[in-house]
Amino acid sequence: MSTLFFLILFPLVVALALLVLKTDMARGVLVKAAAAVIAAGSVYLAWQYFGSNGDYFKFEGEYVTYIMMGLEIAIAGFIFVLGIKYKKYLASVLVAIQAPIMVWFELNVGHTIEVQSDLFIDKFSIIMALIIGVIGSLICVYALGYMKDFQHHHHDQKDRRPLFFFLLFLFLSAMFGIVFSNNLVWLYFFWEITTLCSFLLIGFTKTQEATNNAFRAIVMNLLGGFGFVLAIVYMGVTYQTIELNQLLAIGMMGYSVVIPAALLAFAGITKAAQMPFSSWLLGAMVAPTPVSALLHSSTMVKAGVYLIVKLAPVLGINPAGIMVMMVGGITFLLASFIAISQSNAKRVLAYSTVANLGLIVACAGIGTAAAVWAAIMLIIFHAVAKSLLFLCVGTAEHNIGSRDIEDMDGLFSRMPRVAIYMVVGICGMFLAPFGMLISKWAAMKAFVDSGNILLVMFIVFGSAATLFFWTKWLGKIMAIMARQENIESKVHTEEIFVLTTLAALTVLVCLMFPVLSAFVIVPYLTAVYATVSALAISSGNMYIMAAMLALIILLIIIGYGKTNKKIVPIYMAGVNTGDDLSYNGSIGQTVSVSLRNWYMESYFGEKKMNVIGNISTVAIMVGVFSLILGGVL
Amino acid sequence: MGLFSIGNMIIRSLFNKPATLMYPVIPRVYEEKTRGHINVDIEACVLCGICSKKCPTHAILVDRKKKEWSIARMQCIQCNCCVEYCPVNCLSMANTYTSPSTEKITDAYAKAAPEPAAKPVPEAAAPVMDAAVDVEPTV
Amino acid sequence: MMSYVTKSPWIIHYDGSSCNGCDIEVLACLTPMYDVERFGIINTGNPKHADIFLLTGSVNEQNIPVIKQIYEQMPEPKVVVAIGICATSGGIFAECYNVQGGSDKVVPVDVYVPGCAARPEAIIDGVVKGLGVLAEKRAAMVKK
Amino acid sequence: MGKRTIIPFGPQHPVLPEPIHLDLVMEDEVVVEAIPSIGFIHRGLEKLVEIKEFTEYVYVAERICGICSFMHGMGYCQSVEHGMNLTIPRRAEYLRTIWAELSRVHSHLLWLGLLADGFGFESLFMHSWRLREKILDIFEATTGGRVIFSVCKIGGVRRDVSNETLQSIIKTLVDMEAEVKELTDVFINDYTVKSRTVGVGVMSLQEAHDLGAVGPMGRASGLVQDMRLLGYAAYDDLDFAPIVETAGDSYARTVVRIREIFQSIDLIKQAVAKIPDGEVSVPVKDVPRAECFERLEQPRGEVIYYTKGIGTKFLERVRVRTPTFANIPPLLHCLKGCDLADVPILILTIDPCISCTER
Amino acid sequence: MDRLTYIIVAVAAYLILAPLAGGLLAGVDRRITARMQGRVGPPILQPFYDVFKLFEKEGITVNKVQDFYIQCFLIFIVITGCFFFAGGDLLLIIFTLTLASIFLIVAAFSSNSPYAQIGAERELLQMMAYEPMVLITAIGFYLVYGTFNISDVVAGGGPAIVYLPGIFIGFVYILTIKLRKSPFDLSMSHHGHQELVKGLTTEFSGKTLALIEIAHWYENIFLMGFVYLFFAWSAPWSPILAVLICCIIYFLEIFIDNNEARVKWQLAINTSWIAAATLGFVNMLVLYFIVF
Amino acid sequence: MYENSIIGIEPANLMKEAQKLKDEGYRIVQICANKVNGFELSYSFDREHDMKTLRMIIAEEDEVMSISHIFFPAFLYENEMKDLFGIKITNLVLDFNGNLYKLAQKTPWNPQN
Repeated sequence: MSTLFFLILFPLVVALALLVLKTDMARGVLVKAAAAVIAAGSVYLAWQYFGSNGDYFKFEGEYVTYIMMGLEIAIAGFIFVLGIKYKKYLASVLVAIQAPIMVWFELNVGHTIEVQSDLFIDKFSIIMALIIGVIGSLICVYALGYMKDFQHHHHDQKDRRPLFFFLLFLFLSAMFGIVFSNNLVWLYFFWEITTLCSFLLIGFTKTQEATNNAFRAIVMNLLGGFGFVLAIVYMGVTYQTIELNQLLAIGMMGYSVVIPAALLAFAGITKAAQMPFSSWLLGAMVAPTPVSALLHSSTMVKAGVYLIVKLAPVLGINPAGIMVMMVGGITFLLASFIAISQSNAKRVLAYSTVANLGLIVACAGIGTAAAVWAAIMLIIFHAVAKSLLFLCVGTAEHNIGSRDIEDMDGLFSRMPRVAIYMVVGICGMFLAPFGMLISKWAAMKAFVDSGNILLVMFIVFGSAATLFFWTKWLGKIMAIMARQENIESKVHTEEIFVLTTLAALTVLVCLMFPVLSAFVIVPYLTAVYATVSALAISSGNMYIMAAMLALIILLIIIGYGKTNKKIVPIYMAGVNTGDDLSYNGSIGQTVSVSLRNWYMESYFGEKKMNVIGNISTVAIMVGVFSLILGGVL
Repeated sequence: MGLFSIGNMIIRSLFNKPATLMYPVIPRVYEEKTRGHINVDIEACVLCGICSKKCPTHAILVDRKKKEWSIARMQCIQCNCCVEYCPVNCLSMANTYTSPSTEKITDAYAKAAPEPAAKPVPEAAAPVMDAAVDVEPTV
Repeated sequence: MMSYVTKSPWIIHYDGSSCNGCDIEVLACLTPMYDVERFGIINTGNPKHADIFLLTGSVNEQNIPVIKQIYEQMPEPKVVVAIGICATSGGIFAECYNVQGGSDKVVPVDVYVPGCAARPEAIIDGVVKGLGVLAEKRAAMVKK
Repeated sequence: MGKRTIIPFGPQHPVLPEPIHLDLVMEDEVVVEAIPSIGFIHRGLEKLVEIKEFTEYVYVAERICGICSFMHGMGYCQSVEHGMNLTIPRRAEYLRTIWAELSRVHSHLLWLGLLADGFGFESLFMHSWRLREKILDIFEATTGGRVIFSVCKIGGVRRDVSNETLQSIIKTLVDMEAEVKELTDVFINDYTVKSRTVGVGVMSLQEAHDLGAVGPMGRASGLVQDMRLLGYAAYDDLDFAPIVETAGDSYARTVVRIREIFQSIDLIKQAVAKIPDGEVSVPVKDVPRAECFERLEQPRGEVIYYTKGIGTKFLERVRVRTPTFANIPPLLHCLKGCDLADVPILILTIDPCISCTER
Repeated sequence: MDRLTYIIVAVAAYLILAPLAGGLLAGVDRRITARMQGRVGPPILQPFYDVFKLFEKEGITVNKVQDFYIQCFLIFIVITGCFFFAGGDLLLIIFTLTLASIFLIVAAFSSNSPYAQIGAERELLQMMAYEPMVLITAIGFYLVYGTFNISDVVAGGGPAIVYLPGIFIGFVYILTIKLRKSPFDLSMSHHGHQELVKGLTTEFSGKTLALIEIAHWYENIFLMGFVYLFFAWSAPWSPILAVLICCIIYFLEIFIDNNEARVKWQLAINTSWIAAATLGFVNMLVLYFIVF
Repeated sequence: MYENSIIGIEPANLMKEAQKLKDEGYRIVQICANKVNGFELSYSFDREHDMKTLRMIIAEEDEVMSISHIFFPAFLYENEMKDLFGIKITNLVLDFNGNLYKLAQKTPWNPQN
């Protein structure tokens, strides 16, 4: 248990220390050291509890609950004031409703309930802890170099990096809290801290846009938090428990837990930025890139899907399950479509995150062991590949001055290493034999087995769209452009280190796929579901996939870039000026060729798709909740 | 509206004999009027040079000293102009074309034996050429 | 050594500054009456795939670089067939102010096909003649 | 730069039998701007008139273009003849009309094939050109050339065609009419073909008028303009009405040309029925001393021949305003907002003859 | 014959026979196409001549990496076919095929050349158009036989076509895209004339182009294998029937190729998706009623 | 048969006359330049098969206003004249700046230019 506490508290301590450290040097040392410690801690945790199938810990000391309550009230007050100050009254109204309910509950019901275990750890938590501990801290290290550039670009502004790093480590701390908490009140506390941190990080640049987006994020997350509060209150009142494992146990015994499950899932859906709440995550793009990476890969949204995946056993063919799977399915399909119409790399990544989370959510909604297997796999691969991609885009942005995919022309010649890592990340996101694709494969099979044809249609069409937008980006990077200057030496060593590590991790995780499945996920599922039917993908096929990856690596080593052929200019209808970049055009001009990808706005326009998605998901949610409430009343 | 509108035609073509002429396996028979290449009856030629002068592409050369009439085959456009202007009808248009070649060929025809009688004719023709437009032989 | 270059000559056609009579006849060669695909000939439209360059029309200031570029982009072994009188000598346009002469001023021509316009039969004969040159060039390439 | 793709289209491009170049600016595949560049075939043959005698210049005029070759020769001769007030024999005028209409059939069939090729309909292309060969055979039998006829001359025509041959021409045309009908029905009815032509490159009547569209390009937009109505050659004796469609899209242009094929066949039948016997040429005794604008209807539209004689055997000026030249502004209009895949179709629907345009 | 022996024999047979059969199929295709167009057409062995000739050409390339991608394209197409004929997992096969196609696309992208790039973009669009239907086809088999394993599918109790008529029609529809036949030969055409010059393959020449051609032969045989699946079951004479039907389907594709204009991408993606969303959906719906 | 009606005008009146024809529903069908002493320019207009030609003679160094603002298609003819004769045409809608035809010899119809 001490490791758990260490992982929750150590980042907090580091965070506070960073708040006071003002020099680059000291900050650098501390962040690197702390990141190493946290990563080592999470690895140690994994080693320590590797054999366990779920350990639960009781924490003696009521005072913690009161400290939390006090902090919650303080946070609520802080948000309330900010809401008034920036004239975003909706946020203020939401905290004004939610905080009193929570306080009332704590004081009247909460303390009467005997909590068996506040903290727990199982294989899923370990995976999450590893993701947070390793990827999260890598992102913090990356942020060092990045924020140096950032400050350089915004030199007219006050150096607010202490606050920035404080928030990053606070975030990690809260995330550890989320994945280790069994007590829903604790979980809720950490949940709200992530909400607050994301709010502050999104609004970090203090521009009008950033402020607006920050408030949009907090309003949506508070809405989810409200659902969370209602779930706790309902559970406390109805089942006399506020423990997650109890809820699951009750549900799996056959009693109906649809109401709390639906409410918690709703909270998860908001946090996981599912439609109709996807807009906050898109808005979060205004924050510096490490924040995006953090939000998308290892924290925040992962908290949302983590909660839903935890709930998976009580979802399935019931209103809550159907709501979750349909919302996830629709989000996956439409977000994939929207990603086609985007050229801003970060927005593409954001929509791809939303889509993948949709897939995870849908898997969780199906709730079978095979589906959860796919969901967890998706979480792992998504975290690694997505953080890599975000950081690559961040580096590219700082060096080529744009985050637009169309400005990444010839990146392969200009920044070969970054480009290769980006390629690894992209391949990791959608291509066989990388993990993401295998997980998608499993998800598809789970969908088919679930008997929901609509979901099957969503995934087949969504996959096609995924293929399209990733490959066109891939192609843009892989284009070999003549006469490009290599500008890679300008990249900070921290950044390169982190990118290299993440890229290596992406490949490694894919190669380790069968092992991961056999020794981590299957035992977890066995513990949760008691019986695990045949897996979606036979282990033979997993080995084939791993072998294919090895083959690709081998081929690259043997043959990549080796040719003794004569290099000739490209075909340009006979008017190539000779430099492969321009041609003799009309009116006697020399015209530069410009090759751009397709965006098909008229088909997959953001606005149109969002309207469809929001209306349909809202309709589903309203329908499900009125069905549940109708059943109760 | 139809999806296989040309279906009939292509199925018919599939089972019928192709329209191909099978050249060069089966040699092409040309029309009588086909303009292929210029033939010269060099013995009848009086080396007057009108053809050379009238030829739009200057393909024909008449060398009176060497008593030679030559045509650059790769410059002839088969316009039939020389044939029409020839005062002694020694030129004719054959209906087979000149074969492609790797060189720009020029065919020269030398008169076998000098014929003194032929000499005055070009001089007689010369003033005609200088006249504005009245050289308009009928077909 | 048996060479397949003669069994599958792919052509590219470019119209210099002709009256397009020869161009139409080149196209006519592809159509049912003449059907040069019997000899494996395909009109590729892409210099990088082509073995035989069919050039019609004379050359002028503006198309000289284009013709040169198309020729340079063709992989060895390659053959140039100049089709029609304009391509061989400039023809009736030889005296025009914007005509620089036959295509041999720009690229090495291997076969000249006479005619104004060149007949499809002549074009077929010309390409067949070009195949011989192609085989020779291929043999020379192997020797190297 | 945003999402704009800029690529060269031509001069060497497989869909273009003749070189023309466009700078295409596109978003996705939608053309937002197309800047043309011509001049790859410019020879400057109008200036040859200074060194070629006016009778000899016919050979040059014929070679302005290999498809409308005959009508160029005819237009030049007519212009000079009018300038000289030379009346040519009626039989020659009829023969010119027959050849002109045969040229139109041949040109339209050729165009249909190219259009089919432009949208990747190989078999349609092949069959169109297969039928076209029959017309070429007629040309070869009557004039001695498949492409360049060399039959027009100042004062008439250089070769007569026997009445039996004329009858056999009619027979050939009647025989092929059914097959041409079958073929052209594909253009009119086929779903995929229509998906490529209907609504592509729409030009309204007003635009067609203002942009100077001529020939089928204008007639497809409802512009009633057909120079044959002026009654040159034997057209004053023949009964016909210009073929006009109103939709103004590529489909309408296709339909206009298809209907013109049958109209031409009908005109040839009429002409053969009415052709008088007699001489086919008159001797030319004079030199041109006047200027004359002569307007003819070529397959591609109106051609204007301007000749100016100054009393020597060399004309002072010959100018040819070819139909494609006039149709370039309409083309530019149509190209805006089309798809990349439509670019070949649109270039083809004006039935471009670049060697005419640039001379 | 035990399973391992079968796999070895099947893979070896595919490796050796597929290019022969594929090339021959291409030759017959060209011949029949020519005859439909009223021409004589090339010799049946012409595709082989073409490929041999391409191997004799000078090696040129526009950058140092495109050949590598094309080699990978060929390798993974071959692997796909091997998996298929060894009786592997259908989804695995589809994903491997996708991987192979991505290599081709990336090869075109890497050249950074106008027409190759647009060709790649269109190829990608076509993949997006056919991918749903291909996946639905695999899912259809799964719903009928309860397995994605081809070896179990062909050993099934009855021909899949009985259960999957809608999916079969949908598959034949997108097969037109895969075989690069009109009306869907958008990204590259076997015929010369199209707005993209040679589209995807514009920058490839000589040996590299030959590899693409060979890869297509392998791919076409593999695709015919897909058609075969619909008509194969445990009955001993079913292979003969299935092969016969493959021939008929291929002929049908040639017929379609010669009957249609090349449509624009909008129509290609609209109709393919509609086909997948209706034929596939309805067929699956019916199957669910049978299965569940 | 129709008549060629050639109407002589003063160069200064070109725009006015062109506008008048435009208002009457004419459209431009061709512009022809001819080098005499100076340049002889003929602008031909058409309305339902009726052709009118405006004829004016200018000195070599004279500038001519483009009528492409009145008749858009005129820009092609005017660019051509500019390229081949070196006539100074101003105010073109789309000016190729001598690049309509890329010529080996500048203004071949007017060699001394």
